[in-house]
Order: sequence, then structure tokens, then C-alpha cells
Amino acid sequence: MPELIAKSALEGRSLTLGGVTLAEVEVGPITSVALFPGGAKLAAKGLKTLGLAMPAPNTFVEKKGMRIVWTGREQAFLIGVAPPAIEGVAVTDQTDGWTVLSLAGAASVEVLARLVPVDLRLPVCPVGTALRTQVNHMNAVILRTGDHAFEILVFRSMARTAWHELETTVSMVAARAGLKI
Amino acid sequence: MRYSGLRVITEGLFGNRGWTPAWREPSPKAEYDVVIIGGGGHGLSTAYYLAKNHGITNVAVLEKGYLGGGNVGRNTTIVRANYFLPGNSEFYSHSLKLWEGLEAELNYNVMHSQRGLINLFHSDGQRDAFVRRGNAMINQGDDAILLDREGVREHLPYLDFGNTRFPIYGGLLHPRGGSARHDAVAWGYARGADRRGVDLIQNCEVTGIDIENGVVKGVQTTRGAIRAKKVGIVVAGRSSQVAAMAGMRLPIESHILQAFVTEGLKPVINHVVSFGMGHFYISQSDKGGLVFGGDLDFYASYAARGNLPMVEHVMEAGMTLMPMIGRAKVLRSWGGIMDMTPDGSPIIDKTHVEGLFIDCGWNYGGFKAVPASGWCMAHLMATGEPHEVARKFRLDRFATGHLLDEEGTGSQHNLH
Amino acid sequence: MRLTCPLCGERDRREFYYYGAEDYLRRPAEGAPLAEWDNYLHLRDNPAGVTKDLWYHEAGCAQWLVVTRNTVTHEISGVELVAERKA
Amino acid sequence: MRIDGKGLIDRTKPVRFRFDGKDYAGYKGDTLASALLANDVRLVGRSFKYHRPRGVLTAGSEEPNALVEVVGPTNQTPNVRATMQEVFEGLVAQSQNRLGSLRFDLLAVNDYLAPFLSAGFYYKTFMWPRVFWEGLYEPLIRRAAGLGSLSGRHDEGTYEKAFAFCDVLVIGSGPSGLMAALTAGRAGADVILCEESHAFGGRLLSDGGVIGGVPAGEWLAQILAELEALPNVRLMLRTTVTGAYDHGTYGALERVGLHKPARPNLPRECFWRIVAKHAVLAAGALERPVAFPDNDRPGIMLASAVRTYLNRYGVSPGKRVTLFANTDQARAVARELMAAGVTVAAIIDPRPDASAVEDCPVHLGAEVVGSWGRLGLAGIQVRKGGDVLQIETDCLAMSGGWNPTLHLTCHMNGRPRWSEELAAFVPMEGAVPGLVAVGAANGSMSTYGALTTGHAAAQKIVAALGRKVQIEVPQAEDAPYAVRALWAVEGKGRAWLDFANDVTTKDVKLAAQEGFRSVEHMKRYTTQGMAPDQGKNSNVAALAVLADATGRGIAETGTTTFRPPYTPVSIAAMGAGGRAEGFAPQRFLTSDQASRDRHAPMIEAGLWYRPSYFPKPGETTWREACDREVAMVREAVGVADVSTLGKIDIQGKDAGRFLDFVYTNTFSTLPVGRVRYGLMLREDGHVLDDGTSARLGEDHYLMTTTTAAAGLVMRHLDFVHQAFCADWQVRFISVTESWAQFAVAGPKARALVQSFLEEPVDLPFMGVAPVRVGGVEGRLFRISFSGEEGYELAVPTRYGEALFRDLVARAETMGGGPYGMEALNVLRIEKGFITHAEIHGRVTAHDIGMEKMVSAKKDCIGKAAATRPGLWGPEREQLVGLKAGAPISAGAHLFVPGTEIHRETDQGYVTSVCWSPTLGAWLGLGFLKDGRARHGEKVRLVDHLRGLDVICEVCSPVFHDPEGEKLRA
Repeated sequence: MPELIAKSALEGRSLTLGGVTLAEVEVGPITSVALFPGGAKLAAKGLKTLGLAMPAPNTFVEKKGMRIVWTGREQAFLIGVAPPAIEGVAVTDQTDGWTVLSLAGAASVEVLARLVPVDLRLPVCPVGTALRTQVNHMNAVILRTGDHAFEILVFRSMARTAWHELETTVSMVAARAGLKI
Repeated sequence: MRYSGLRVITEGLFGNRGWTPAWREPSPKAEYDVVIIGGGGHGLSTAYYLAKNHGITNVAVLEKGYLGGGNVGRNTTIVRANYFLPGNSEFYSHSLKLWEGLEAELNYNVMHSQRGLINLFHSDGQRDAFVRRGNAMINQGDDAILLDREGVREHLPYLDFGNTRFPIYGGLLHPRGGSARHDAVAWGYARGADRRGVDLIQNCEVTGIDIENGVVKGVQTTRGAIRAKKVGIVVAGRSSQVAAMAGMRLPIESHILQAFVTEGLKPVINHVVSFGMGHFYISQSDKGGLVFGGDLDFYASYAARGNLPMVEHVMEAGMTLMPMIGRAKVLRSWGGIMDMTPDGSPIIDKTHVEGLFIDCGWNYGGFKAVPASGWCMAHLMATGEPHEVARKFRLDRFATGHLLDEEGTGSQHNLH
Repeated sequence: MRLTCPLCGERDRREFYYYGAEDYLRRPAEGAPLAEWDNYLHLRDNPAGVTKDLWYHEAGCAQWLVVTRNTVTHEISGVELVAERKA
Repeated sequence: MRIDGKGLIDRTKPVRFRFDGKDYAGYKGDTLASALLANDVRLVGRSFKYHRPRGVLTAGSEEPNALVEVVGPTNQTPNVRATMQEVFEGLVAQSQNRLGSLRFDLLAVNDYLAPFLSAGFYYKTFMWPRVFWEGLYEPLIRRAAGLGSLSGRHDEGTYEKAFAFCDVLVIGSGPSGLMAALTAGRAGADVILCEESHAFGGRLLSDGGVIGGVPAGEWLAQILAELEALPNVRLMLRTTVTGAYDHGTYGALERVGLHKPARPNLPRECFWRIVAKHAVLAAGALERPVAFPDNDRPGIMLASAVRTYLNRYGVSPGKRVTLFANTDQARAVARELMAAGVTVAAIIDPRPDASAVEDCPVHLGAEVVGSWGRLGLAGIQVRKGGDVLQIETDCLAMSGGWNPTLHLTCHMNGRPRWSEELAAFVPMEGAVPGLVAVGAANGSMSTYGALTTGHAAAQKIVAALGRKVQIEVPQAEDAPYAVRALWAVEGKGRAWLDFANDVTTKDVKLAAQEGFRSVEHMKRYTTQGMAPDQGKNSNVAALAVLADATGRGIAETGTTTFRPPYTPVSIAAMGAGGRAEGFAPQRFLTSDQASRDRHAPMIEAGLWYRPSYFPKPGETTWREACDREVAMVREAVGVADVSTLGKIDIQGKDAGRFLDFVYTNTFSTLPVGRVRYGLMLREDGHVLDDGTSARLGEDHYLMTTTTAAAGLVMRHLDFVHQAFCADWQVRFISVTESWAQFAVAGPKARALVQSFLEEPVDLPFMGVAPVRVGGVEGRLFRISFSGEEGYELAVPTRYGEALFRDLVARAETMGGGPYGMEALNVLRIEKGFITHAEIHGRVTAHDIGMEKMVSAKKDCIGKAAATRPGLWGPEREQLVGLKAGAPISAGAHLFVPGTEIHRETDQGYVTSVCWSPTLGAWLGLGFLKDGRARHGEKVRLVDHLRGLDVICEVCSPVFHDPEGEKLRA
């Protein structure tokens, strides 16, 4: 039996247009950590071994290439690191369930504002914000990684649709920019 | 006054000065044999058939606003008999037959136009479900034709057959389905009832129902108390409030259904078309506006107005199915308040109060039911027995499990 | 229409799924008579005014919410997590 | 005609365009209307019902007459307001709603039939003979009605939607809007300023004047420069706020590319969803026409429109203009025309006490009572005292006062308030929470009034936002607005109220005469207010005429309401993104490309695309491929991608207890390493879904749902958990996307699977075990949906494609291969396994013969409601198998042979059918009344639609291997 070959949904596709770069990125393991009732203390102990803690709602914390992202009530995604031994929680591998897209560039907010029904103004949505929301009709987790940079997690099976919608939007925003000149 | 083409010409020649009011504006009497609460389509047709079929003319219709101001005046005017569950089939079949003679019956042109309804399907499974429905329609004595993709193309060449998200497999054509002019139905029944002696009382809101020892005695209104031997509650959209006056809690939740009309356009859509994957249906009115709608806004509401997510969803469905309508502009949107029941079917029944009857729960299918609903409600109120085509519309069927769930979505009010 | 999810904050209505009145939270005990189930599943106060109903933040945190809401004005006066509701 | 030295158009940029086949010249900054008027084109359209010649009435989006078709390279847009369409090089437009040419419209005959076409005439006729309605009358009416035409071709244009958020949305950029935006902007609030037109300034662009001691234009430029420089202010031009929705949400339409030739990827329009904490309605007011006989000829315009054409576009719509107005303000246009060298033939003012001092003849206490001119105005009749004067004029500017543009305040059911002083409706405060009307939109008609109210409203908002700003309101014109209501002028002939729908004062009076006295009845009976201008030009006057006819006051008569959108919005804009595959996400399997490589037709299944069958060379029909694939599974081995099934990972000490609660049967007793079939009910007792759940560890289960119900089940589990047992030790999460899972079925399935495992595993039927496959941790389940010995092998999704290709390749060496949905369906029917074709939402466990799966030992969701009497007993239709020697069909109904075929004799229906190559017969699953007691009976299957009438044998739904020996082999 030969080794199975791994393939990402978009095979690392990327695109730059109108000052925005859209790319599929590899973020390493994604693990769901969900607290059982009364499990908070034990979980905190387990996460502490990584120097992390359960994040506050709507935020993510990045440390040494690891991220812990709030994804729901008493639930977080640990990204970029194998999960430590941890008690008081349900641990579920989510690595293969998501495709991660990076969107960066001056017009990135304008692009997302066409697909995401959430206020993305910086004071409301600062760097470090994690949103559970939708990209058009798809559920998504959106991380604001910079003033003009986002990472977007979508279900892997919908990656092509997500790409298509983002690409179309990027091209429309670029065409508008051309109009102003 | 009898209406006719000749009359239109003679009146036209003399400055249209001879037309008389379509109905009187009587003051309420102290007592009636029957009081119908609600001057919408169903209330007016109930009054009409009480007089016409049962000779009961000492009847008042109490309307809190203006006649036909409820859902009969804010719907997408589709008339069809394409149900498949026994209980619904025979009722809507009966209603369609009444529609087919309505102009002559009422001496009023309600513009009933049987231009054909096509329900599109987009998978083998949907096709089989529609075949089951079509066969039930034929078993009932109505009409249905199965169209394959090419058959649909012949009727509806403008659909997107190439590049759509949900490919068109075919359609179920209901040739006798169609549309009508909604206001005219209310006005036609109102005029007909008035001519038979029914008092149509507008701006008269019922504020209480008088009940003594379990027997109805009359109603309290903003224009005074009115005694009645029998009272019918026919107030879809406000059923829960009026029924509560008689101590009833109904299996109803009120929801908004939005509808839309575009600016007038030259004829481009000649059928009623229904999209099987996107809760989108459309027809074109005789004035040229595209009249279309989709699903409920889904949250309980009495606001008679909707919100953007459903607006956009409906427009997106239109764009995926028939992108040729893209440049038509929506002129007006509005919302009706729907009595949603836990199985999507209506209620025409007695209540726990003697002499008090209720006709409600039309979900969003009430318009086409106007003739038969009035017919059956009048029968029930006159004879005390349910009409044979409406005998399954029981108030207690949710408690007993004798459900009429065409959608198969279960006891969640907003899913039907 | 905007709903304020106690966890995610103010969000557009399109992120939510609507179920029905909060009656659905009061599930009859095992062995309750069928009339109670009829009450639970079907019969509703359906007020034209303030009501409490159930929404699900489907595109968000997947929490069920009890929303206090006016069915005539659509004004929202409270949102609570079903999982953490006070009895 | 063009007036030198006037207007804000760019005379250095001439633009050529075409109207009705003729080329014209205009300038950048012109609208189609201004450019046509500059070219002395007055006739631009035909009216809706009578096909009367019509010209431009207004200079804005409320235009009822000048509706044209704009023809693009690939498509055309009907009902475009010439008053809003900017001209650009190469613009092609044409008139609409005519039979023949615009000048010789054959349907103009309707005008001569007008006495017979009064309000509601169609309700009274066309009834006999009945067949003539659909055959003759209605088609004629339909052809004559309508306005512009759609091409019938797909709209391939680009459209977009977007969201925006702000503290303050300012709607309109006239003096009040600018002042509001400036105040809030300087205070640091996030401001969005929307302007419908193609330039900011509102009436300042038309009326000029002096603000803060400088010409209005200069002031405007200063303010705009400051607003543009503020990073917290977003200026949105060509953007109409079209609707007010709940909780501060507004819809707005931006015309992005309609003023340019089409460019790739450039949206034509963008539909905005703007969420604003506060909103300022600064939309100004709309001038009202006066209903006098024959007031609809081309050349008769609103006075404010004449002023706009003169000052903004440098065009005089006439060479010899007259003015008919009842306010002092309206006189300005006459003075400005004269100053520009245009002859003003007369001012007709119905007020006897108004000033007569002008540089032209003034007729006080006079009214226009008629007009003449075939395709355009040639003159008017003026009644003054007892005399009727004839005045030659080619343009009559009329004004009946102003209506505040309060439409948005009505979008949440708020009714406006009648103001006697203004003879107009004004907004009801608070009708839209968070929205405040200022300036003319709130009845402050002077420029200074606009500036101060705009400023005051913004100051309140700024304070509410916790900010502060000091700003001085500049001085400006502050003349009192004196109006005396003038709705209609009595006289011989028809006086139009609703130009767009051809509703005259006579129609409204007739409605009242016939008992349609409620304003809603009048509107619906006459169709007044239902045309493209939504009654903007006619509602108030029509109401006044109705009030008069019914002897009531206007306030008492009430008003109809305005509903969204404020101006019509294209379906394409609000439906942007929905076109083609954009309507719903597409979900792709990891095996997708491999299936397409094998030419498998892909079919849509619950957003996924799945292979229907895998054709081999020489196979000409799907049936051939399907039969082969079925035989392949039954005789060798088949591989199918089943990753679409919902997978939910459930963990915790109470996981088993939780499953016991949501399934009818018991899972807490399931041994680790085993799988069990589970049945899930809705709380109303009907089947919700079915599937298998595996116990992976002591506190760890994996639930499988059907493809279609995966989302539904997740929502259901979340509800049950959060509502009824939030304190239990259980958490779950979807892992549908995490695993690629492949069914391997057939007598050689074990051999195929084992050849992939790094260490062999001996799994019992309904067992599960972790395995290693190709260097990867996977899971192996021994379950079957085919009736053969079956396995499902799961690996992390990224390895899915590789594993599928390898499995298929190796299967082929064993006489097997891939199988698609068609074969999968046949295999499951042969085995009597149900899908959502059977569990379609109306069936109970009892109906499908699984009532024994409802455990008596515990409560579960749906158990109680399933005991309702209507859901039990022989009257219910029960799942049966059907066997036939001839083709049968799903959707057919079942009857007792020899009985009549109608609803009352209907015994049931068929849900699934197949040709079974295994049994050499047609098989069906269906529901039959008391069916379980009727095995062995014959039933007649009737499918009217497909012309089938077949006798079938009723049998058990399990046709193949009823003892399950193959499964357990």
C-alpha cells in the first residue's frame, strides 16, 4: 500500500488583483476544544502548558505561531499546534474540515464588506477579532489578523464556492477602483 | 344594478353619472341571525353563501377597517387546485370549480385567468413527489400534466436551462391553475352579499364576544353591542386575538409573507411559475407588473412588513431561475399576516362555545380558497354540520394526530 | 433586522434561524397527558405585542436564544442564551 | 433650447447619444431629459392607458412620463427615467409603450374611448361569453397594458451587494443634509451621506441663492471639500436610500456603472445594506402638479423642474414660458428665465392677493382651465373672473405647492400627519426609530430652515453618541412659505392626477360615487398611486379630490401608506450574486475530479455533487451502467464515496444518555467498537432522520445522519442539548467535513479493504475499529447500505482523493469498480432500506414498521406525540414492497384491482422504484393502507401522468437476502 497523498481543497491557489491578495494558506492542525460543564479549571491547566487560555468571545490570541480562536460558547479552536493532553474538555480534530483563505491588502475590508454581514470597521472589529459569521451563504470563521488582513475559515467542501465568490468580488472592487481614476 | 358591456357603453355616453354604489353603508342593527366577524374575502364569501345557498340574509359582516383590507387585498393572486392529501384535494377542487363560474355568479369580472401553473422540479426525488401530487390531482378529477425539461422549455423558454445552480428536470403543469384580480374578488362578494340583504359594516371593530352558559349571544363592537344567534370568526391574520375573546388558544402563529410587484412591462411571463428549490413563484398581472414572492420572513409578526434577508433571497432565486427579469424594477413590496398552523392546512369548525364558529389558519393559501371557504363555512353555520369537502379541517386534529401536512415539515408553524 | 447575540454581539437577522414561541422550552414530563403535548407543540398565545421566542444563531455561535420581542413593532427588549436561561 | 452661460454641465465634454433612432448631442453632466429638452424634443413617451403623448414632467426620480428603454449592447433596460439617466457617449435610448412610432401611436385610439374606460370599467364587462376572457379580452388588455419591454434574454450584467455601517446615515445632500453631515462629521462620528442624483447639493444646484454671504455654489464646494477630507465621512453619490427596515437597517441602491458604457466586472448597480445608529432624512420635498383639464401635454412641467433645467443644465424647456403657481417661491423661475433671455408670456396665480409686480404679465385670481397642442403644448386657456383668456405658450411651469419627501418614515407602518399650514403631510416623529426628518422633508421649506434643522438634528445625535461639536449655522434665505391649497381646477375635460396610470379627477369622483370611499378603496379601484412613481406626484391631490367628493376633510380621509422601495429597484441588484451557481454554495467531494475523469454525470444532492453512474465504453443508457454496477456489487466489489453523510462527533460521560434521548432506541448499552442503527423522531412523533452511530470509546460516539438532514439534525441536537440538558456532560461537533468516507461493498469487499490496511482487522458485522491506511490514521466501519458485506473506510479529508483513486483502481483488478447514486439506489431498494423518499416527514415509526425500535424503557424526543390516535391503526399507510413484471413508477398511486380510480378508493402510493437486475423484476417501495397485513395481495398501480397501469404484488420491503446472511458473512 503506497502512502496516501494529501491534497488541499484549492491546492494552494492564490491571486493578486487591485491591491488585494487572496490565497489558500496552510495553518497546521485545527483542534476543537469544548468545555464540559465544570471543566474550565482542568482545561485551563491543560492549555497553560502551551501558554494559552480559553479566549474571550469574538477574539483570538496568537502566541509563537499558535492560535487559540473563540468559536462558540465554551469552545475554541486551537490552531497551528498539536493539542496537549487536556482534561475537562471534548477534543475533536477539525484540521481537515476547513479551508483557510488569507485576504490581505488595502481593499480587503471593501471586499469582505460585500460578502460578510458584520461591521468590520477597525474600532469595532480590531486586530485579534474572531467572528463566527457567514461569507455570503456559507458559514465561516473570520480572523482579523491585521488592519488590512484577514484569514477566513470555510468548510472544505465549499472552498471552491468561497474562492469563486471572493474572486468575483475582488474583481468588481478592482473595476470600481478603475472607475475613479 | 347589473353590470354588462352594454351598461359600460351607455353609462360612458352619459358621463358615467348613473353608476350607483357597489354596496350600501348601513348602520348596525341591534340583532342579527348571524354575525360574521371579518370583512375579508372569506368573511364576505361566507356571508354571500349564507344568503345565497341557505337563505339566511339577516346577516352582518363586521369589518374593523375597510372591506377586503386584509390578505385578500395583499397576496399574489394565485388560484390552483394542486393539493394531494385527501382532505385538502376535494376542498381546493371544489374551490376551483366555484372560481370557474365566479364572474357569472357575481356579475363581477374578477379576471380569473386560467393560464396554467407550472411547478418546476430539480431532482428525481422532487419529480417523484410531484408525480404523486399530479396523480392525486387527477384522481380527484382535476388536471395535471408532467413536463420533461423540453416540455418546460416549450412553455418557459426564458428560464436558465444552462447555467443554473439547480438544473431544471421538468415541471408539473396544472392547466386550470392561474390567477385572478384579488380586490375584485372581495368587492364582487361584497356587492353580491349586499344585494342579498347582508349588512356590510365597515370601521366596526369587535372588542368582545358575549357568551352566556357556553352559548354565544353576540358581540361588543366599537359601534355598540350587537346580538346574534350565531357568530363566525373569519379574521385570518388576527385569529388568535379574536378567538382569545372567547377564551380560546389556537394552534396558530402569525407570520409575515412578503410579496413584490414590478413596474409594468409588456407581456413576458404568461404562466404562474413556481421554483422548486428557492421558494420563488411569479406571474404577470394584466397591468403588466411581475407579481412574485417567496417564503415567510419566518419570525412571528403582526407588522405587515418584512425585512431584507428574505427580500434578497427571493430576488436571488429569481435571478438563478429566470435571469431575464433582472432589469425589471421592484415597484412595491408588502407583507401580509399569515395564520400559520402546525400542519399548513386550515380550520373550519365549531368551537367549544355553542353558536360560535371559526374559519382560520389559511397559512399562505387563503386566496384561492375564498369561494370554497365561504361555501363550507356558510354550510357549517347554517346546518351545524361540516360540509363534506371540509370535514377534515378540524380544530382538534393536532391533538388527535389527524394531520394534513402537505409539506411534511411537522409541527413547526413557520415551516409550511 | 438586527439581533444581539449575548455572545457574538449585534448581528443581522440573516445569521439566525427562527423556531417559534418559547413554549417549546417547557417540554411536558414523561407520561404527561396528550392534551399537554397539544399545548406544548401546537397551541400558542400568539400575542400582538411582546412575546418570547426562540432563535438559533445558526451562522454564528450555534446557540439557541430566547428573544423578548414585540411582534407589532419588532422592538427587541432582551436576548438570553437558552443554555444559561433563568428558569 | 440650450441657454448660454448657464448650468453645471461640462461644455468642454460634448456627448453624442441616440433617441428613437436619431442622433443628438448633449454634454457631460446632462441627463437624457435635459439633453432632449436642449434639443427641443418634448414628446418622449406615451401614457399607460390612453396612450396620450407625454413629455418630461419633473427633473428627478419621481418622473411619471419620461420613461424610456435604454438599449445596451447585449440587453435593454425598460422604464428608465430619462430624468435620471445621465448621457454618455454612445447611449442609445428609445421610447416605449407605443404601437407604431411615438408620434403615430395606434393605441392612441384608446383616448377616444376614454368615456368607456373609466375607473374600474373592467370589473363590469368582458364577462360574456366566458371563454372570451382568456381567449380574447385578456390577451388584448395584456398587450395594451404594461410599459417598457424586457428582452426575454438573460441579464448578463454585473451586479453587487454590500454592507456598510455607520453612526449617522444622512439621506440627501441639500442644505439640510450637508449641514447634518458636516455637524456629525466634524464631531468625529462615522457618517455616510447618500445623494440620489449625480451631484451633491440637492436644490442648491437648481435654486442657487446665497449662504453665509457667498453664492450657494461656493458654499457647497467648501462644504464638500471639507467632507471629502474627513476620513470618517463617506460620500455616496448616485445612491438612493430605498427602504427603512428594522433596527437601523436601510436599503440603498447605488447606480455604479449606468452612466458609462459597460465595462468588464464593473457593477451596473450595487444594493447596499446600511446599518446606522442614527439616520437623518434630508430628502427635501417634491413639488405637486395641479390637476386642470388637459394638464398632461408635453411642455407642461413642474416649475421646480423648469428651474432645474435652466440653472443646473442650462436648458430652457420652452421659448415662451408661462407659470401657474400658488406660492411666492415659484415666481423665482419666471424671473430667472427672463434674466436668461427667455420670454415669459404670463404668470397665472390663483391667489387674488399675491403680488402682481413682475417683469411679465401677471394674472391674479386666475386658473389654467385647459391647454391645446397635438403632440406638445401650444397654448393654454386661463380663466380669470368670468373670462377665459387664450395664451400661446410652449412650456407651462406649474406648482401646486410641495410635499415633504417623507416616504421612508412610512416604511414601518407609520402614518404621516396632515399639516393644514403646509397643506401637506409631514412625517410622524419616531415612526422609524432612529430616523429624524429635517429640512423640507420635515416641512422646513426655507434654506435657512433646512440648515438649522439639519444642524439641530445632528447636534442631538452627536450628543447621543457622546461627542461634541461647535458649529455655526450660516445665514441664508428664510422667506416664509405661504401656500394656499390648489389641488384641482374645475373645467371641461379630463384633469390628470396620476399621470403614470392615467387617473383623472373624474375617476376618483366616480370611485366615491360607487362607494369606494375609503382611501384604500379609491386607490385600488382607480389604480391611483400604483404606477412607477408610486403616487409621488398624485397621492395628496387624489386624496384631496376624494375628501372633497365624500364631504370629509383630508385628515379624516387618511392616506394610503408608502411601502419600500422609495424608487423602484432592479431585481438584479437586490438579487446580486444569485445568478447561476451563485444561488447556493456548491459542495464538492474529494472524489469529484476522479468521478468526472471517468465521465460520471454529476447530480446535485443536498448542495453536494455526486456521481450518478460511471459509464463504460459501449454503454448507451444510464440503465446499462447502473445494472452493471449493481451486478458488480452483488458479485464482486464496488466503491462509492459516502462522505456526504452527516457525521457528528459526540463526547462526554453523558454522551450515551444523550443519544438515548434523541434516538428512539438505546445507545448507552452499545459496546465500544460497535455500531447501531438509530431512528430519530421529531418531537411531533414523525421520523426526522435515521442513520448509524458508532461507539468509538467509553465516552465517545460518532453519529451519522443522512446527507439531506445533516444541518437539520445538528440544529435539533443543539436545541435538545441547550434546552433540556445543558448541564449534562456532553459536547458534540460536526466532523462531516473532516473525513472522507468510502463504502466498499460486495463479496470481495473484505479482500479489498484488508489489502489496504497496514494491520488486518477482523470486524464483526456492525463493528468499528481504528485502522492505518497508507500511512494515515483512519476508521473502518462494517456497515452496509447495499445488503452485501460492506465496509466504510474513512480517512482525513485531505487523503480522500488519493484513497478513492487507489480503492477504485484496485477494485477494478478484482472485477469491481466505482458505483454511483443510481446503483446505490437500486441496491438499497432491493434490500428495503429507506431514504427520505420514504421518511418524507409524514411517516411514523409505526408506518415504516419500526415501532419496536421505540424503547419502552425510556423517554425520547417524539415518543409521546407519536401515540396520538391518528398516528396509529389500519387507516395508516404502511411501508410495503411491491413487485411487478412491467415498469412501475414512483409517484404512482395504489388501488384495489377492480375498483374505480378516484380519490376515495386511493389505497396508497409508491415512493421508490427500480429495475432489479438481481431479482429480474421491477421493485418498488411504497405506502399502502394497512399494508403489513396485506403481503401477498395484488394491487393496481396507476400513474396517470406517465400512462402506467400495472398489477403488482404486495410483499415485504426487503427483497434481497431477507435473512441478512450476506451482511453477516
